[in-house]
Amino acid sequence: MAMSERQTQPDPRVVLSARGLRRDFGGFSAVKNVDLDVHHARVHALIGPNGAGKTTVFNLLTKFLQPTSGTITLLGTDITNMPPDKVARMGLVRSFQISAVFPHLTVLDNVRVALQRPNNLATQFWKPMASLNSLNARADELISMVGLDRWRDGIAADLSYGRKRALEIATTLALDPKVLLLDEPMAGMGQEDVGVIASLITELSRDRAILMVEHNLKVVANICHHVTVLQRGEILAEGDYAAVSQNEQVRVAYMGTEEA
Amino acid sequence: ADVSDGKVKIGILNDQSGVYADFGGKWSYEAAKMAVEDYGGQAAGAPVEVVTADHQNKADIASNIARQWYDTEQVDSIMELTSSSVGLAVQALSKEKKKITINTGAATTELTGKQCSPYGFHWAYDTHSLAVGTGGALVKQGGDSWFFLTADYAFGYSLEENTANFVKENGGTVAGSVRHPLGTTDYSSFLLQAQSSGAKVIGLANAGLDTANAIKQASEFGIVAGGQRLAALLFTLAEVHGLGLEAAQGLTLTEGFYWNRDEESAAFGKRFFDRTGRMPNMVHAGTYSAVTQYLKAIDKAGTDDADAVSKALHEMPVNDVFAKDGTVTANGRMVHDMYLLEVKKPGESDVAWDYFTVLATIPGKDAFIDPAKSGCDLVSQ
Amino acid sequence: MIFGIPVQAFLGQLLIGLINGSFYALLSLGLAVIFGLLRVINFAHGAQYMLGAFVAFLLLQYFAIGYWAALILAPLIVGLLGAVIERTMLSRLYNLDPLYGLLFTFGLALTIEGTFRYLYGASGQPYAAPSWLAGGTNLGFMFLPNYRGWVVVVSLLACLGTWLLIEKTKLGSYLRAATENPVLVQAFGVNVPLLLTFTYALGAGLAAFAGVLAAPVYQVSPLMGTNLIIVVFAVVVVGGMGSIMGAIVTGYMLGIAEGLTKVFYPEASNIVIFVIMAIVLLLRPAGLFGRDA
Amino acid sequence: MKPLLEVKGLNSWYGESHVLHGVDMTVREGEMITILGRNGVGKSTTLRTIVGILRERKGQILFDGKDMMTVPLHRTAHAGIGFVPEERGIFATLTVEENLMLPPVVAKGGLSLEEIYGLFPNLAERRTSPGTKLSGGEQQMLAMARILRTGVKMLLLDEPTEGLAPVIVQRIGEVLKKLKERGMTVLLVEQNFRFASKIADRFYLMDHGQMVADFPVSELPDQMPMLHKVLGV
Amino acid sequence: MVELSEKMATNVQPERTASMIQVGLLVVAVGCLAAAPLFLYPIFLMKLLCFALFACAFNLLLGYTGLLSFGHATFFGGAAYFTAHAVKEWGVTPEIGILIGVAGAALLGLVVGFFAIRRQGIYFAMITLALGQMFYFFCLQAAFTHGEDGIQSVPRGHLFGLIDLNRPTSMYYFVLVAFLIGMAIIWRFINSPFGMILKSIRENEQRAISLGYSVRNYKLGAFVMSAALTGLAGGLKALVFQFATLTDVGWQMSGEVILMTLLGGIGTMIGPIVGAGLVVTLQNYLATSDFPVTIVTGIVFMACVLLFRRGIVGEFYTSRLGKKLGF
Ligand SMILES: Nc1ncnc2c1ncn2[C@@H]1O[C@H](COP(=O)(O)OP(=O)(O)OP(=O)(O)O)[C@@H](O)[C@H]1O
Ligand SMILES: Nc1ncnc2c1ncn2[C@@H]1O[C@H](COP(=O)(O)OP(=O)(O)OP(=O)(O)O)[C@@H](O)[C@H]1O
Ligand SMILES: [Mg+2]
Ligand SMILES: [Mg+2]
Repeated sequence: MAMSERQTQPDPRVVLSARGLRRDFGGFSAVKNVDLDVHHARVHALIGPNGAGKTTVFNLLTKFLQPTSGTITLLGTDITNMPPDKVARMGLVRSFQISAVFPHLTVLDNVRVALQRPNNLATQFWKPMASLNSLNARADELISMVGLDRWRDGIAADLSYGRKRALEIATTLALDPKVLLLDEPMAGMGQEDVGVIASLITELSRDRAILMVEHNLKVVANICHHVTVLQRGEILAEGDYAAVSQNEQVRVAYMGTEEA
Repeated sequence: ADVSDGKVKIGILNDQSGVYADFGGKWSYEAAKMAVEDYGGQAAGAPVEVVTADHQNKADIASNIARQWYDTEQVDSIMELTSSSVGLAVQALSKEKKKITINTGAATTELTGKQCSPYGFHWAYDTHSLAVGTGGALVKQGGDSWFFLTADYAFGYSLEENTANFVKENGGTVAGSVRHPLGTTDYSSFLLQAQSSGAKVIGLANAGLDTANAIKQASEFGIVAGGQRLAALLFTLAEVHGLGLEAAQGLTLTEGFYWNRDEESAAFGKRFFDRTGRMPNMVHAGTYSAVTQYLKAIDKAGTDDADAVSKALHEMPVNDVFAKDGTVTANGRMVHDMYLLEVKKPGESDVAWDYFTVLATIPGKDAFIDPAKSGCDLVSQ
Repeated sequence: MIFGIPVQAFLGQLLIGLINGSFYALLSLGLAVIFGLLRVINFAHGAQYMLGAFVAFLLLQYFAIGYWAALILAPLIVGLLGAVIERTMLSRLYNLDPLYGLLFTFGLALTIEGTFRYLYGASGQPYAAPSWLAGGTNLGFMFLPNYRGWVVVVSLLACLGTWLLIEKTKLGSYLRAATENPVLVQAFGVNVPLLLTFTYALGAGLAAFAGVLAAPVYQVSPLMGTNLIIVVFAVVVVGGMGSIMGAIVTGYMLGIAEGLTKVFYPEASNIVIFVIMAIVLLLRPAGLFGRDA
Repeated sequence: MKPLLEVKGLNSWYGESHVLHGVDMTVREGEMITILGRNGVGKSTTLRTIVGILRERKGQILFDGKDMMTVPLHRTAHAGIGFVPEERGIFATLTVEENLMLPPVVAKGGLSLEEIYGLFPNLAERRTSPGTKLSGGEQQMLAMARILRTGVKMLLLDEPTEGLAPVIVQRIGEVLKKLKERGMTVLLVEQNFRFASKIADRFYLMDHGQMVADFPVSELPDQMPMLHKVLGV
Repeated sequence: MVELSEKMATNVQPERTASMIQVGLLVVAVGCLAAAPLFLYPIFLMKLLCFALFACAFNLLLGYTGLLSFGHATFFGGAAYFTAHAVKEWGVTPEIGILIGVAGAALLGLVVGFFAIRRQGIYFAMITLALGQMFYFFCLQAAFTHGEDGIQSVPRGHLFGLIDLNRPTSMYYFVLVAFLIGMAIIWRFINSPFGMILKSIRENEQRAISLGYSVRNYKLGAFVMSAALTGLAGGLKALVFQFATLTDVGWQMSGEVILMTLLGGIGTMIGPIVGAGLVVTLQNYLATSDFPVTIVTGIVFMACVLLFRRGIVGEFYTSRLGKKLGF
């Protein structure tokens, strides 16, 4: 992989960072004291056993959940108290662990909806629908990027699970986010699609920061520059994959005897 | 002039499926038909027909039907018109269309006040006459301190205000009042307040189900048994029947008619009962009277032309089972006697539907607003 | 003196509020059961309450069956009717948007109420309290009709029983699970359609039970449910839709709140619930006892 | 060993869309079968149709000699079929333990609560929290665990390892092996080919709503080229 | 939301690519409306147009945003009161009166919407219902509404101070034009970029948020728009009948508009018009027949939900003839 070559580049700047992040549910702390720095042009993996708090961290970073304490900074702005849609407009966009598409819209419309806002075509209630056709070129580009050309005019609900995930990624990309959070983007995908998405992610990481949760260690090993391991809401280990996978604690808590 | 279209057509327009379905309802239609039959089915040589419609308590439906009746079905006059908004709307429309309306169902004095019409008549009762009856007459019977339970809207206020005025005029006092929202189901809070006021009479300035519930609960809390008296300001035989004597006993109210008052009324009641299975209240009897008088007026005028009939109606005295020597004033008000009634105890009533004892008769001239003070601009002319 | 009224009167009003709360609690309980488990807003709840009272009246009128038997029979009859309706009609709507359930029961309510209005008029029918609950007891601070005392006790028992049934039994957990994913629960080997029928019947029966309890207090009229149902909806929303406990507690609480308003600012007594609702929704969108959506 | 589940010419539809086009398969008692196939070929649909959740179906399903086509959905579990759906189906309003206790026990031989908590310590820890407040992986464990209690003869598992940490995947593999030792029959749908190859006795390969190949684990090396072609592994 | 959204998906699509046949039908329909007073009773027609507009405005919310408001009578009746009051007491010209009604309704929409859009689905329905009740009680007690008497004898006045609306035909064409404007606004609104976002919010709210849409503002926008158009209908009605009464703000009125929409077809452009026509005709017919109105209404409601959920127009669209015509 091109990893070593990338790592020699000058230290990329931090675009998203969290300090002392904590979230309690009743008496239970799902996330405790997490510090995280996500860098531009790098793929950062967040791994850990089930229930470690990865999705919760995502929810906190995107402000779908309000942290109990801690601060979050995005592109130099403190977003700790911002509503989620505003965070998204600042360029931090996520995908969901359970796939999230607009089920009864076509694939094309799904992507166009995502394109509408960045192209200032969302609030015009006086313009005709045809005005959205100006988005088609970009939408088609995104659709073929995730290999859904054949289903362009089909209804999203009829797609198989894996293809819904692909569609979700396409809509996420439509926003051209500066920071992309992907929650298990390959879960439920066939092997062939995993490869496609993996190289897509690598491609995308050239000009944006990516933070992803993934259980497929092969993918993590291949495309991620940096790995943070979470356990019981706390950071257990950090570093590149090689280092982390050697960590005994990580092996016991997460990887088991399996090798990537 | 002759009878238009060779036929006299009377429309009975009222609520037959909503909250006022018992108050007038389809029984008013029966009353109207009965009047036509009794009159011989003809007026000014033309056959008389009665049609009816259920306005479902909506002024727009009422107005729609009224227009249709006038424009395409040759209806000459509309009567009954229960509920204020409907009554006012149809009266206004009829004024424009030059057609007669005789209102026997609605209570508002506006009909013969600011919104009066040369073609509009108000026949059976109004809020003022109820207030005079119950408020004024009851004080004379010793009920001289009052507490009001008032429905919190214009109708309630005007009942309360009118009644309180007569109470004071006759030397009584008002100990207090409490306003309850329309459609309240539980009155116990209010009744407790009324009870602790120590007033001799608790006036119920509300209507329909509200009054019924208040009365029922008053009996539950032993209010009448405790020596206080209940006075319902708008309540008729039909509602007393629904409440039952057990709960309603001792209640005082005012109506423009009671079937078991004298032999003539009893005979009329009996005939009505045979047709409908119930005894008439003032709305039913009033409708009977209104139809009869309308036909007499046509006979007198020799035409069904509204101007002529209206003139006749204004001139002729009313003498029938409903009213004795009734007169119609310039604002369209039919002035007749009203009766202060008390509900009997369960043991006292042996005949079915024999619910009331007549406590007093309120002469028409006292019962209704002096036309000069009504605010109707037809009066000064 | 409390807030300018004598302590005695205050206590009296508090007690009255509690009594009214009993009806709210019973009704909103049934509504919450049906909503919680079937995801149907049962607009016909008011009509079923009215039916309960009417069945009691009819039983007395035509079969000389008195209050005590009616207290058992009327809920059974109405429950059975509910079961039939659920089986033949409502059950077809489960896979659809819950709004259709609301619309269907709305139509059902109109039909039931319309029929009774047509048959029995609008002004209602008399129904007396059973003789050994007639009269009242002087509590010192107020005269409490015995019948009202009975209402409080019996409604508390009914609420508690229903709550236990749903939260603490296996049947209850089937019911709750079936709400979320009926197909899966069925695949686990539970006869879900039967369960749902039972639930609707239970809810309708509870409404009818409240109706019989109400018959000696309120006028037995086809309209008696219409006026109440919207308030009860508000109670359920405040309590947190679907929360059984929420419905019960809020029912009693709002009864009291309303009772006190009747003393201090009577004009607002029927709006107070909606005002409380608005405030609650602002502060706690899921309702007082609701789980976050 | 005698066949436990026999499926012949199974067709099924979602409304107008015809998804299964004549599926034939046989599962013998005590076998562990894996269905492989790309996204959207109808693997989940096959399981749903067998269980009877999808009722627009034609063909033949014999389970334990019994014709399942006419059995109502709520009787399939009693016949001995347990199902873990792809979307897990954890009940939000029930606690973890209530979720576990929910499916009625249909026969003896299921795991006890202690055994289950032994296998999945996460669940023991969160036993009183509401079902959907669990993490994705925890939900997957719960979904499996809850069927193990009921004592069904055969398990239908739809992608049980999806979204699970490697340790857990291993543990689930071990659990499945243990179950097999106890004589449980398992029909598994898996994308995780490596996982499947470690535990399955036999594979079915699915494409376009049909079974296109069927081979025991021993033939796996020989079949690799064909698998590559169909699965794009 | 399943069934509801499905319908949208099938019904909305074609409107974007209106065929020649549809344009033809539209022209014929407008022509018929223009000629209608020659054959039918103008006041009846006007009432029908008012309710049709009301139902369409309501459907804008239910059919295209997935929000079932059970309190739309607030905006309908509220606007009727505002217009009636402005015209009668302040003596403004009818078009100003209508605008005041619309503005008032929009304002009410803003307030009700602010509370209601915090929740979805049935919760939303319940909250709008409760707030509608509050408004009802307000109207019952407020002095300017004249309680149960209503505001009566509202003058129709002269449009722009010129055209005498007391002539039925002028009034009719005034209502017709207002109706067509209202419909055009609704059509444009639905088939606009904004409408697309509404659709996506209805489909998956969380996802819409994550794409950066401030869902609340969009919903509130749709709510206010629907309220304002409902206000247009209400204001017109007050002028047509020359009164404004309590029935227009009662919850039964909210129920009626739902019935109209459901009967005609949720989420279709002309369904609510057909539904309104049927309900208004039915009410008129039942008024003089022996059938009890409430029972019939109730049964129609149940039958609709059970048997033809798509509504008359919806069923037609999916029927063979409908498909042939390109719907
Ligand atoms: N809303 C909530 N209320 C209570 N507990 C919660 C809530 N959301 C998550 N949790 C708990 O917090 C812990 C972390 O959950 P989270 O979903 O973040 O895990 P995860 O790391 O994403 O796991 P997985 O890999 O299985 O998806 C879990 O134990 C879960 O039960
Ligand atoms: N509820 C449904 N309605 C309509 N079509 C469906 C539905 N569920 C699945 N399909 C379609 O049926 C086909 C088979 O779907 P199925 O879920 O069985 O695939 P799968 O093999 O399990 O795929 P995956 O690995 O993605 O889960 C797909 O084309 C899918 O789009
Ligand atoms: Mg997760
Ligand atoms: Mg699948």
